[in-house]
Amino acid sequence: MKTILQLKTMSRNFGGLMAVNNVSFDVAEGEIFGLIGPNGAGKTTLFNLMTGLTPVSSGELHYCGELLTGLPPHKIAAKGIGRTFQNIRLFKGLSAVENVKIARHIKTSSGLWSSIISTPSCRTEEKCADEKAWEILRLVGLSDRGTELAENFSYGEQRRLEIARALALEPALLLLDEPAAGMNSSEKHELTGFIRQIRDQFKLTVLLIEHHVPLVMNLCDRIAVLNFGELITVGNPADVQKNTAVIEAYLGGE
Amino acid sequence: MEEFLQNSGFLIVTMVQQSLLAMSLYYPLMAGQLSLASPGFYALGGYTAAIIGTHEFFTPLRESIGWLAFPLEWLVAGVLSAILALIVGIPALRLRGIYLALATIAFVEILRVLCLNLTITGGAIGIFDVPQLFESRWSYIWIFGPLLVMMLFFSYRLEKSRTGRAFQAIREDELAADSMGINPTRYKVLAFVIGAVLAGIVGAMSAPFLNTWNARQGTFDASIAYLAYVLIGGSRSIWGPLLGGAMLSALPEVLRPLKDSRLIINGLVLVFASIYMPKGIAGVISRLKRSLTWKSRKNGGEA
Amino acid sequence: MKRVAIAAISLLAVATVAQAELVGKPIPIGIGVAQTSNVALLGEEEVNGAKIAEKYFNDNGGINGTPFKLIFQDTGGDEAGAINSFQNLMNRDKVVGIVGPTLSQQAFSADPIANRAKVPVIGPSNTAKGIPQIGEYVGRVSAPVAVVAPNAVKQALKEHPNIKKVAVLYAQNDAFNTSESGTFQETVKKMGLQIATIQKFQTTDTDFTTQVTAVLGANVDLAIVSGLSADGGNLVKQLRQLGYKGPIIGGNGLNTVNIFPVCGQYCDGILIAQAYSPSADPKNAINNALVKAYRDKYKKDPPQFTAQTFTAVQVFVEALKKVEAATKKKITQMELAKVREELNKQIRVGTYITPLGKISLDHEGEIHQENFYVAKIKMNPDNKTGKYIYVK
Amino acid sequence: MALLELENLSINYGAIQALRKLSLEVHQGEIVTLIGANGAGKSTTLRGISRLLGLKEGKIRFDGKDITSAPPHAVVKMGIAHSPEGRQVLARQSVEDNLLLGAYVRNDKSSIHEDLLRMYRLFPRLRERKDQSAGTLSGGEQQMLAIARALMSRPRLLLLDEPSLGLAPLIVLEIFSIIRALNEAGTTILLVEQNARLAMQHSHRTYLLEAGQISFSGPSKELLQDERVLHAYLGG
Amino acid sequence: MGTAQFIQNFLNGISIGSVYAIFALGYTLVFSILGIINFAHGAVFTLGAYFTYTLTVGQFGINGLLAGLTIDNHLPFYLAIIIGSTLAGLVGVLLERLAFKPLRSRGGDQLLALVSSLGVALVLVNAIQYLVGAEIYTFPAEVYGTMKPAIMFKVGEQPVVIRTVQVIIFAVCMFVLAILGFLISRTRIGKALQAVAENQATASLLGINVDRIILFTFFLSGFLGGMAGTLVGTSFGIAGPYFGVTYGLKGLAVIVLGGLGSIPGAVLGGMVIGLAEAFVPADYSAYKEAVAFAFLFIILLLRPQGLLGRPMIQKV
Repeated sequence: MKTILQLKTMSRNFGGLMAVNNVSFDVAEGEIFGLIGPNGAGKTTLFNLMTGLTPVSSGELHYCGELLTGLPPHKIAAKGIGRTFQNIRLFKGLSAVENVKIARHIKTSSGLWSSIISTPSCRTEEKCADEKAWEILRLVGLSDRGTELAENFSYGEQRRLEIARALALEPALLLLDEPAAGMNSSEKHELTGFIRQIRDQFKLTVLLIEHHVPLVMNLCDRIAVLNFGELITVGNPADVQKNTAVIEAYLGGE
Repeated sequence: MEEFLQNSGFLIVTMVQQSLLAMSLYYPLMAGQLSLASPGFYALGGYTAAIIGTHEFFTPLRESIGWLAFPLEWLVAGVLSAILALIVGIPALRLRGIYLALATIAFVEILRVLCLNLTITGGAIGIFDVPQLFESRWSYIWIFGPLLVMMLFFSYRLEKSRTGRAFQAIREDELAADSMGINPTRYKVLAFVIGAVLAGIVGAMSAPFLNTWNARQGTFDASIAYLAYVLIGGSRSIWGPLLGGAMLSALPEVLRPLKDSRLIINGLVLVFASIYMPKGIAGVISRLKRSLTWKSRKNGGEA
Repeated sequence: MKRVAIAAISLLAVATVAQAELVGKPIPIGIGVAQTSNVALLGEEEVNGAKIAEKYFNDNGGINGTPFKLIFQDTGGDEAGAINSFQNLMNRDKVVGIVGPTLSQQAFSADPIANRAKVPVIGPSNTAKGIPQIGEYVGRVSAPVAVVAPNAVKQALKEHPNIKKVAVLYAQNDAFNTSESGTFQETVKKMGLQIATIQKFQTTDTDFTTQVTAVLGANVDLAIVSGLSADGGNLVKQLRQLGYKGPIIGGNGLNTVNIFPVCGQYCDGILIAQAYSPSADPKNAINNALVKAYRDKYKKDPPQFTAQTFTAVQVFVEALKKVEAATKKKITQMELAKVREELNKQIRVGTYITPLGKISLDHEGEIHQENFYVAKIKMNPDNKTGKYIYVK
Repeated sequence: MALLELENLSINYGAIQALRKLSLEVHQGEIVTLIGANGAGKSTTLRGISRLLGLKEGKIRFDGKDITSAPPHAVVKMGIAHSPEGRQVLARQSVEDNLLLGAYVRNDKSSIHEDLLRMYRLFPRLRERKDQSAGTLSGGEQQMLAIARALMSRPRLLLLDEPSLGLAPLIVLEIFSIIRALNEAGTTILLVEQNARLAMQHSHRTYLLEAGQISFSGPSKELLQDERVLHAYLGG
Repeated sequence: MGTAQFIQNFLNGISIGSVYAIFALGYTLVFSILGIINFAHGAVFTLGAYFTYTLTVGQFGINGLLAGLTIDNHLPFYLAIIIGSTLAGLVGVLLERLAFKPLRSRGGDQLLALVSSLGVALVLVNAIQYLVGAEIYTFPAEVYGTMKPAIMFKVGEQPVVIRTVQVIIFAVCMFVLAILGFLISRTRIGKALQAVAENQATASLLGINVDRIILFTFFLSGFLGGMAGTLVGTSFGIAGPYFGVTYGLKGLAVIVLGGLGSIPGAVLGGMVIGLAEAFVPADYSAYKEAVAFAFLFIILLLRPQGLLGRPMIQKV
C-alpha cells in the first residue's frame, strides 16, 4: 500500500519539556491508524505538529511525498488534511450549516467584490457550497438541526458536527482527536461504524487519538503508542495489546 | 417640517455619520479584531478633504473639475486610508484582544500629535473655510444617507459571502479557522482595511459638514466612544453599530434640557446599558421580536 | 391615514411660512459657550460674565424698557456640540443673536451656520486669524493676538534694556497660544533680539521640567510664555523654582486672576499683555460696575473672558437699542428675521464704552479696541491673591 | 452516615449535559475511586463538589450539612480540599508560599508551621525546592505540591483529580503509597483516576462513570474481577 | 549632552516616572485580577486630588453647586493625603460593586467592562464639575512644610536644579512602593491577591474569598490612583475635572510597556516613560506627547508581553 503520511524524527519541546521526542512512523493510504497513550503522552501535540498549529522543534513531516513542516495551518488544510479537536472547537455562535460551509472555503474562490455585486458565478458557487454542506450534514445525521446554533448541540452531536466540518474540506487524511470522548457505550459503538463508513465513502485515511481502548482495538488497522513523548511501539492491535511496555505505561502496572 | 429639519437636521445627519463610524469599527470586530483605529482614519480622511478643498496647490484642479472635487476627495481619502491601514495593519494585527486595541489607540494618538505639528494640517487651528457641498446641514443627508444604505447593503451581502464567513470563523475561533483552510492574517487585514476606508471616506465627507477640520477630530475619546456605540448597540449584527451610533450620539442632545447634569446622566446610561443589555440594543430588539412571534404563534394555536 | 399625514405636514409647512415670527418677550439673546468638557475651564468664566451683564443691563432698563433674557446652551468642547448649541439657540430658542462659542476651532465650525441663517454672532474669546472673515454676521470682541502681544515686549525692553536672548514657550495644542506665540516671535525678531530656544507644551501638561531645563541651558534674558492659566502658571512657577531670574512675559492666556493660586509668589513681576485690565482706568464706570458686581459675588477681580463676554452682551444690548431708534419700533413687535438683520447692521455702527474701554466693530466684524494694556503682577503677602498693576 | 453525599447531581456546560442525575456517597475513612473515559464527567463531579461549577439540579451534603449553595471558599473552610486536575500549582509563587496558601483558611500559626514540616517530611523533594517558584518543578514534583497544598488545610475529605497524570510509573507508585498513608492517618479520599487498575487496587470502593452517569459501582476488589467492567473500561 | 544636563534630565525623569508608576500600578492591579482595563482610573486619580484638597484647604471657588463653601476643619497634609487616598480607594470599591461586579455576575462580554467603566468616568468627571466647577484649585505652597522651593548642586561647573516638590514626590512614591511591595509579597492578603491574579479557580479551592480579594484590589487601585492624583495636584495644581485624562491615557502606555498585569513592570514602565520624556531633545518638545505612545506601539510589535510580562501562551 502507498504511504500517505511520513513522520521523520519529529520533536517538540516546550521550555525543556520534550512533549514529542523523536517520533517516526508511516501511515498508509486508506488505513485507520490509532494513536494511544496516557494523558500527557504528547498525542495532541503530535496532531498539532502535523497540522501546523505548533511549529516543530526538529524533524520532518511528509504528506504524499511533499514536505509540510513549516507551512501554516491553512496551507496544510488546503493540501487535504482535515482535523477535529480534543476540546471541540466549533464556531459556537454560528449555525451547524454555517460551520460546515466555512470549511468549503478552500473549495470556493469568489472574492469580496464578486460577492457584494453577486455575480452569477458567485451565486452558483454559493448554491453549490450550500448543497454540499447540507449533504454532509445529512450524512452525519444532523440535517434536521442544520440551522440551530452549534453551541446548543449535545456533546455527541458536537463531535459529529466537527467531523462533518472536517469532511467539508474533502480531505484525503482526517485527524480525529478523541472522537468518542463524552459518549456512552452505544454512541461509541455507533461512532465505530460511522468512522468506517466515511473512510470507505470518502476514500479517507484516518488517524485518530482515542482513550477508549476497546474502540481503538476494534476499529484501527494499526496503532502507535506514545508515552512521555516517545513512541513505544507501532503495530496491529493484537500485537500492541500484548506488548508489555504498553501494558505497563497505559493500563497500569500489575 | 422645514423648521424641524432646520433645527434637528444637523443632529440627524450627525447620528448617521456616527453610525457609519461605529460601523467602521464593526468590520474588524466581525473578524474578531478589537481595533480602535477608526478615529485616525477619520482624521486622515477629513484632512484629505480639507487640504484638497482649500490648499492653493489644488486650486487649478478644483477650478477645472468643479463639484467633482468632492467625490474625488472621498476617493483619495479612501485610497490613502487603505494604504495606511495596510502599513499599520499588517504588523499590528498579529496582536490579539486588548493588545490590538491599545496598539490602535497608540496609532491614533501618534497621528494626532503629528497633525498638531505639521504645517499642511494647519497646526492647532487646523483648516477652516472648507468648501461646502450643500447650503444647509440637513442636506448632507444626501451624501451620508446613501453611504449608510450602501454600507447596509454591503454588510448584508458580506455576511452571507465566503469572505464574511471567513471573518466570522476567525472571530469564533481563529485557530480552528486556520485549520479549516482560512488564512487569518489575510482576512483580518482585509476587515481592518474595510473599516479604515469607510472611516476615511466618512472623514472626507465630514470636513465640509463641520466647516473646519483640526487635530481634535481624531482622538482617544472618539476611539472609546465608537467602541461604546458598537457594544451598546450590539456587536453581533450591522444593526448594532447603526442603532448604537445613532442613539448614543443623540443622547447628549436629547438630555440637553437637563442642563448641568446631562453628562452625568449620559454616563449612567452607559453603565446601566452595559449591565442590563449585554447583547446591546440589537440584542434586546431581537429578543423582543422572538418573544412576540412566539406569543403570536401561541395565540394562533389557541385560536 | 397616509393622506391625513400628508395633509397635516403640508398644513404645518404652510403655517410656519404664513405666520411670520415675532421676537419673544423678554428678548432672547443666546449664549453658546462650553459649560462642560475640558474647555469648561474657560467657558465658566464666560458664563459668569454673561450672567452679570444680564442682571446689570436689565436693572438699567433693558432695551429701552423691555427686558431681555440670556439663554444658555452648552457647546461642550467639540465642533459638533457648538453647531448643535447654535442650532438650538437659533431655531428653538429664537434668539436675536448669539454670544459664543468658546474656542476658535468651534467658531470655524458653528459660525458659518449662524452666518447662513443670518443670525448675528459675537465671539467673546475667538482670537484666531480669520474669524470675522467667516461672514458678514460674524464679529468678535476679543482682540486678535497680533495687536495685543507686541506691547509687552516693548515694555520689557524698556525695563531691561540689556535683553539679547529670548526663550519662547507656547502651548501647541491651543490655537490661540500658537498664533500668539507666532506674533511674539515676529516681534522679537523685528526688535533685533535673538530667539535662543522655542519650547512647546500642551495645555494639558503638568510637568514642564524638560522645557525649563532647556530654557535654563540656553541662558536667556527674557522668557515669553503663551499658555492658559493652569499650564502657563505652572510653567512660570517651575521656571522660577528652578532658578530662572530674568523677566517673564505672559501671553494673554495668563491674563486671569486664576493664575495667582497656580504660581503663587512666583507670579510676582510677570509682564502681561492685556486686552482687558480691571484696574487700568478708574474712571470707566461700566468697568467699575462689572468689577464691583464680580467682587461682590466672587470676591475677586473679573478675568478677561468674563469682561469680554460681558462686553459681547453689552454690544447686543446697545445695538438692540439702536435698532429701536432706527426703526422707531419696539423690538418685540418686529419680525425675528428683520431684527436679526437690523441688529447685525447696528452692531457695526458707532462705538461702545465697555469694560474693555472704547471699542468699535468694523464692517467685517473685527474689533477695534482703543486701549491695550501691559500690566505687571504684584502678589499680596498671602501669596494667593494679587493684582495686575497697570504699567502703560 | 455518609461524610459526603451527592443526590441527583446534574451539571451543564452550556447545552452539554456533563452530569446526569449522579448520586454517590463517600463514608468516613474510605478511599473511593471514580473511573471512566475522558469526558465521562469525573472531573466535573469533583468540581461540582468543591462548588467551582454551578449545579443544574441536585443536592450536595457534607457531614450532614447541605452545601449546595455554599461558595467555594466556604467549602474549603468546612473541610473539603480539592487538588485539581493538571496540578494547577501557582507557578509564579514559591513552593513554600504555595503550601502556606494551602493553609489560608487556618489561623493557628504554630500548627501551620508544624504541618509545613510534616509535608516536608512526607515529600522531602519539596523541602529541597521550597524557595524555587513552583512553575520550575517537574511534573511529579508539582503533583506532590498540589497534594501537599491540599493537605495543608487539614481536610476531612480530600478530592484528588488525576494524581498520576503524566507521571513516570515509579513516581505514580510513590504517590499512591502516600495516598494510602494519608488515608490510614484518617483522611477520607475521593479519587479520580484514569489509571484504573492502579486506582482500584488502592481504593475501597469504585464508581464507573459513563457519559455523566454511574454505570457500575461496588467494592473495588469485586469490580476488578467484574468481566463487564473489564470489558467496558479496560478492554481486556 | 553634558553630564550635568544628563543628571538633570535623569532626575526630572525619575520624579515624574515615579508618579506614572504608582498611578499605573492601580491600573495593572485590576488588570492582573480581572483581565480588564478600568477606564475610570483617570477619574479616580482626579477625585483623589479633590478629596485631599477638600481636607487640607476646603475652600471652593465660584462655580458649581458648592461654590463659596468653606470648610474650616483643616487636616495636616500628610494625614489628608492618606484619608483622601483612602476615600479614592472607597470610590474604587464602589466602582467594582456598581460597574464591574454586576457585569461579571451576569456573564457579559468582557469588553462591556470598558464601556461601563467609561460611563463611570463620565459620571465622576461631570459630577466633580457639577459640584465644584471646572476652575483650577491649587494647594498652598506650605503643604509640605516650609522648605526651599528648589535644591541646587553643581556637577563640574554646571548647575543641576531640582524642585523640592519633585524630590518629595519621588520619596513618597518610593515609600508607597515599598509598603505595597511588602503588602503584596509578604502578607497573607498579598499572597491571596497574587494567587487570585494567577488563577481564580485555584485560589478559591484554597479557601480564598475571591470576591473579597477583588474588592481589596479595587481599593488598592483607587488608593494608589488617588495618591498619584494628590501628588501631581500638589505640584501642579488641580487643573479642572479633566485633569486625570492625560494620565489615564499615558498610564495605558506605561502598563503595556512594563507588561500588562505585572507589578514590577508597572514601576519599570513608569520610570522608562518618565525618563524617555525627560530626554526628548528640546527642539522636538512638540513631539513629547507622542513619546509614550510611540513606545507603546513599538513594544507591542516587538514584545507584546511587555518588558517584564510573561509571554502569552495560547492553548491549542
